[in-house]
Amino acid sequence: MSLSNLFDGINAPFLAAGLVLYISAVISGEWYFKAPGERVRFRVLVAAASAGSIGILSSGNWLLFVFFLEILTLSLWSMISMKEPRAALVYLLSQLAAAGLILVGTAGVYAHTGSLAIGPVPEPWRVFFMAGFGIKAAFPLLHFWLPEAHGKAPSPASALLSGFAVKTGILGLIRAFPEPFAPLVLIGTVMAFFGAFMAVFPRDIKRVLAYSTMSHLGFMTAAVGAGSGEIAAAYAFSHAMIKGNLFISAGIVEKTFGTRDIFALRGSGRLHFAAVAALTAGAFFAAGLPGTASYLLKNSVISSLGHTAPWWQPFMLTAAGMMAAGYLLNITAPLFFRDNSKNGTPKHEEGGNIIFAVLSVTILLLVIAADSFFPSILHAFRVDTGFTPASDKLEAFIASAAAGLIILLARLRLKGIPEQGLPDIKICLSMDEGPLYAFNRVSGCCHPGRLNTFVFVALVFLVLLMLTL
Amino acid sequence: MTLVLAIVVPLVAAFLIPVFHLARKTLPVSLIGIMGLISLSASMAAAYAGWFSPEVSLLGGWAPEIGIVLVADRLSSAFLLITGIGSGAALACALEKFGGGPWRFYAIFFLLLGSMNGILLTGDLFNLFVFYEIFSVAAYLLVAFSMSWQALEAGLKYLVLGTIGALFILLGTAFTFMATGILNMALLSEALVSVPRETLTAISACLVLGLTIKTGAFPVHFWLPDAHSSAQTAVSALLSGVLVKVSIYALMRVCFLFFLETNGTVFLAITVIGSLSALGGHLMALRQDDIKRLLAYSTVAQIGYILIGVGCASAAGAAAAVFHSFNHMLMKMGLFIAAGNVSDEKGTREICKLTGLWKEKPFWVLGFTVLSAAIVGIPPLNGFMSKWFIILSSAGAGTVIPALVIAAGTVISAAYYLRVLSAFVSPGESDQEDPFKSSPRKVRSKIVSLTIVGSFAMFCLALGIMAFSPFSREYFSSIGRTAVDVGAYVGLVTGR
Amino acid sequence: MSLAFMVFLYLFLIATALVISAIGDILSAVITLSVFGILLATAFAILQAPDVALTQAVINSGIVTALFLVAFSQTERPPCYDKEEEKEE
Amino acid sequence: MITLSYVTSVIIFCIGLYTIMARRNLFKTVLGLALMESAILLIIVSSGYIPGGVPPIEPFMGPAVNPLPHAFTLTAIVIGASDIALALAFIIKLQRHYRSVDLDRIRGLRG
Repeated sequence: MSLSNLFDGINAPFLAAGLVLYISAVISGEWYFKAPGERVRFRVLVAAASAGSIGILSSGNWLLFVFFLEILTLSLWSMISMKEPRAALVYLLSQLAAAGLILVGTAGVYAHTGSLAIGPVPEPWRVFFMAGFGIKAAFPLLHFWLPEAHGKAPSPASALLSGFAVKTGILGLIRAFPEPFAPLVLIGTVMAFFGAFMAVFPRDIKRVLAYSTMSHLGFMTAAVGAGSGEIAAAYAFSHAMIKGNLFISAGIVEKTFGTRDIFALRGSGRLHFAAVAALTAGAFFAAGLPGTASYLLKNSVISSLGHTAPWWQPFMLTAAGMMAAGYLLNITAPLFFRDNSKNGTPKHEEGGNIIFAVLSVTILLLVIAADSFFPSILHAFRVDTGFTPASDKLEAFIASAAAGLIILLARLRLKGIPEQGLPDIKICLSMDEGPLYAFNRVSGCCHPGRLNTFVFVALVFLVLLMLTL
Repeated sequence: MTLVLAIVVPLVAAFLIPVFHLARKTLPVSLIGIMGLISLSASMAAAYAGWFSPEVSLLGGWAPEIGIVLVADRLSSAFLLITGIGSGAALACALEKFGGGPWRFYAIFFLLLGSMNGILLTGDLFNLFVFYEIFSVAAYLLVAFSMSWQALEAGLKYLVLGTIGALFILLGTAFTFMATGILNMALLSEALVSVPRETLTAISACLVLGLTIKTGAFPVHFWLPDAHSSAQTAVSALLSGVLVKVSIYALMRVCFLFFLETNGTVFLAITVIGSLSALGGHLMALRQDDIKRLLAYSTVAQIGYILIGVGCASAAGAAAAVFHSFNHMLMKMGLFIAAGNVSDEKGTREICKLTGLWKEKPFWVLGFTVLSAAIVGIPPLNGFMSKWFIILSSAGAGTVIPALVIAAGTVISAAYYLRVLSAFVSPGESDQEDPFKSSPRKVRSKIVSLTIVGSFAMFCLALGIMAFSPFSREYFSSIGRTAVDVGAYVGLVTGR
Repeated sequence: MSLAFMVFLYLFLIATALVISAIGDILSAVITLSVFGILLATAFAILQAPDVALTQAVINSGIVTALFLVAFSQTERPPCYDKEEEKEE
Repeated sequence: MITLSYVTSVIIFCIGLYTIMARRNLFKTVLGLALMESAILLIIVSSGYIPGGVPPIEPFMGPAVNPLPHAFTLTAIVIGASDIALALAFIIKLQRHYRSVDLDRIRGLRG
């Protein structure tokens, strides 16, 4: 563990992102939490989380990496459980599983090479790192925890989760797979599209943002798989800024109007412009319109795939990028252009106007600054974006059209879908229904309390021992 | 001489207590405390002697081929330390809870202490069996000591299964003796090399089965949750923290000495047992409603971790197993003492009824939290480090599945310990009383138990940080090297 | 000692063991255990272990059987007597 | 003759094990334990047997059989008796609670 590790080309974007995010989380936490006890707890937890983050970035071996990852996990778990203990439990268990997998992989690497140093992972142990960091970075099917945790955490904690905690998975992937690695490209492509698709449906703003995070993580994973870790790191920085803003401003909206349901929020922009402005601005930058950093980076990711990639991979990534504009429009447009008079005006908190205005403008300025200076920041990180649209114009056009079509179709169907969006795979995890419950019923028979059975088991055990030894 | 004293002093104490009882009906607490201190310092002296200069004492001056040998090397010393600390803590808790009243309890306790030291120090296979039987009888009696029907049933089941285990150990000893004609473990480790394959199979199957039953690993674990959950608090802590470790020592000693060079499959079997045990223990703990039973199943799982370490058949694995044994002693004793005390005061052991404790007794809950975080394997604590060492040695031995089982176990154990903790911190139930609930007893403030829990929690934190320093890691790995170095042990005993 | 006698002895041992295992009445089983112990002691004596045979005869056939009988008599009492006993406790 | 002893003791051991597994009466369980223990004693004693040897008691009148098995058979007998005594004590106490010595009814602890 040495501080010199902090400032290499990969870590610097993460460090910068962490710095901004932790400061803004502390500031917004002061405003978000009303009870003094909660405020103190949040401050302490942010301190612990930032200590863990610094540790992650500066650690030179995998063991310390996992060690600090778990400290970060624990403090975030505690933050989430301030609001939703159940979602926090799912988060904690999934992250512990991830850490355990990475630990096993690390042990394997140590047995293989005799060193714990962070670096490329030899062949047989890659799967553990992929699974472990896959849970952290929410690979498809391993993402079960993400919508829950991001959607239900307090907003400052969501910002940290989406802005930094999931990025540690990307950081680990960059470190473990510095060379091009085709499966990651495949996973990243699927993930980007899947996340974007799932983000179209929910009415809960934070849930949309959660799936959007998954989609962006897909872009980063694809970049890692293509072997260009610098682009992934730069993407992570940009995305951390934008998501930090979006989640915090979603928190402002929630606090102001008492709801996150986009149906109930219709027309709220007219009532309270300052509260909604930050969200809209963030959405504008996240949508990846030409001229923003997101646009630049998405294209860099697509071009980094190179010409060897099968045709559908850039196609799907382009579509996912286009769909980002669609789902963000889904959650921002109704704020201004719809009238909600028939549902009555949403709850409107008086007296906080100035704070909201200052906060939102500050965040807005921060994002604009980050975005407009982005090319020079990239230069400072020694990243060569090498912007050359890899996919030809026709393919990009078809992809955009397909994305638009999907969004349109989804919009038409939106009314029939529950507030939380399409059903996800988290049912597998719940105790009340699902495999765990079934197992619970079966394991009840494992200890019958009958002495004869015990002796019989011992005898069977003896026979098995005799046969194997 | 120190080695003999470590066995004889507790036995003398066990004999003296009934004698004192004849003079006075209630023994003074200080008397038993002093006896305990003397006995523990005798075993610590043996541990000290064995750690810095491995020591052998030939009883009665007979040569090792004929007579009984007591040996103390670093492995024995480490386990002497574990049992010393653990039984000291249990004795303190028992003295605080019972006072000097139940003299039988203390007599059995000292008998147990003496026989444990005997198991840890003996170098003779049959002598091991004899001490093991004294130890087991004392353990059955301690389990059944409260004479409640749960305790009696658990004691009887423990007795029957334990006796079957002991019979298999005896059978293994008999086979060994028939095959080689010697009982000294050091000489046996040389003689068993030339024993035919089939005989060796029978010997190893009998010994492994017997010792596994005594250890309480998964397929034959049935007595363990019953006994650990039915006994009184101090006894549960003693059972889980100390007695299990003694069985693990016996398993380690026998397997490393006899089968390291002759029958490597034994270690594969131990790894399989350990993995099963870890998985089964955790999964069974997940569905428990009784807090002590949950902790008992958690012990089954932790035994699995230790056995995975033993099954690596390497110095690193043995060191990790010893380190985890030590950590588990600290963690599980603290957890049992904390859980026993809060459930005694609440008058119930059901987890869902143990609510509102964070308001009533924050220190107990805090201690429980730290210790359960340690046993789950949360980073700055010792559980994480010992788990990491076991995973590392398991991967080093070329098997990944045990390591994955440990990783899965972390997740499951986090789930069930969090359930307990969330019950503790949730607001207490309203004033309406459950008519079937036994009335909460008025209990004296348990300052000694609380101190023990607190210091164990501190110890967990300190060990977790210490494990990073190469200096302390060197100490631990020296235990492992001693455990697998059969040649040095043989040389020590025979004087060659 | 002739082999035939040994075979006879061992067959008888197995037979008593089977009786102990199979018989429904506990009292008969306990008494058979005593017989089994004596037979085993005889076998020990023939196997040139007179010291073991003595101990076996005294402990296994004598004390253990007596213990069994005591335990059996304790558990087979009329229920009214049992209730009184419990009140005392 | 030694082979004969071994075969006998294996059979008795199996009968004891079967008794423990198949019988529901607790007394039968303890009787099974006693049988198993006796079988092991028989194995140990016959392992020390030398055809034509004499008991290991002075003065020796020929080749003495190995005294070590006898020493530890004696110990094992005493240990087994103590185990059985303890088990019987538990049974008496348990019978007061359950009013039965039937193993199918004595299963309050399970799960």
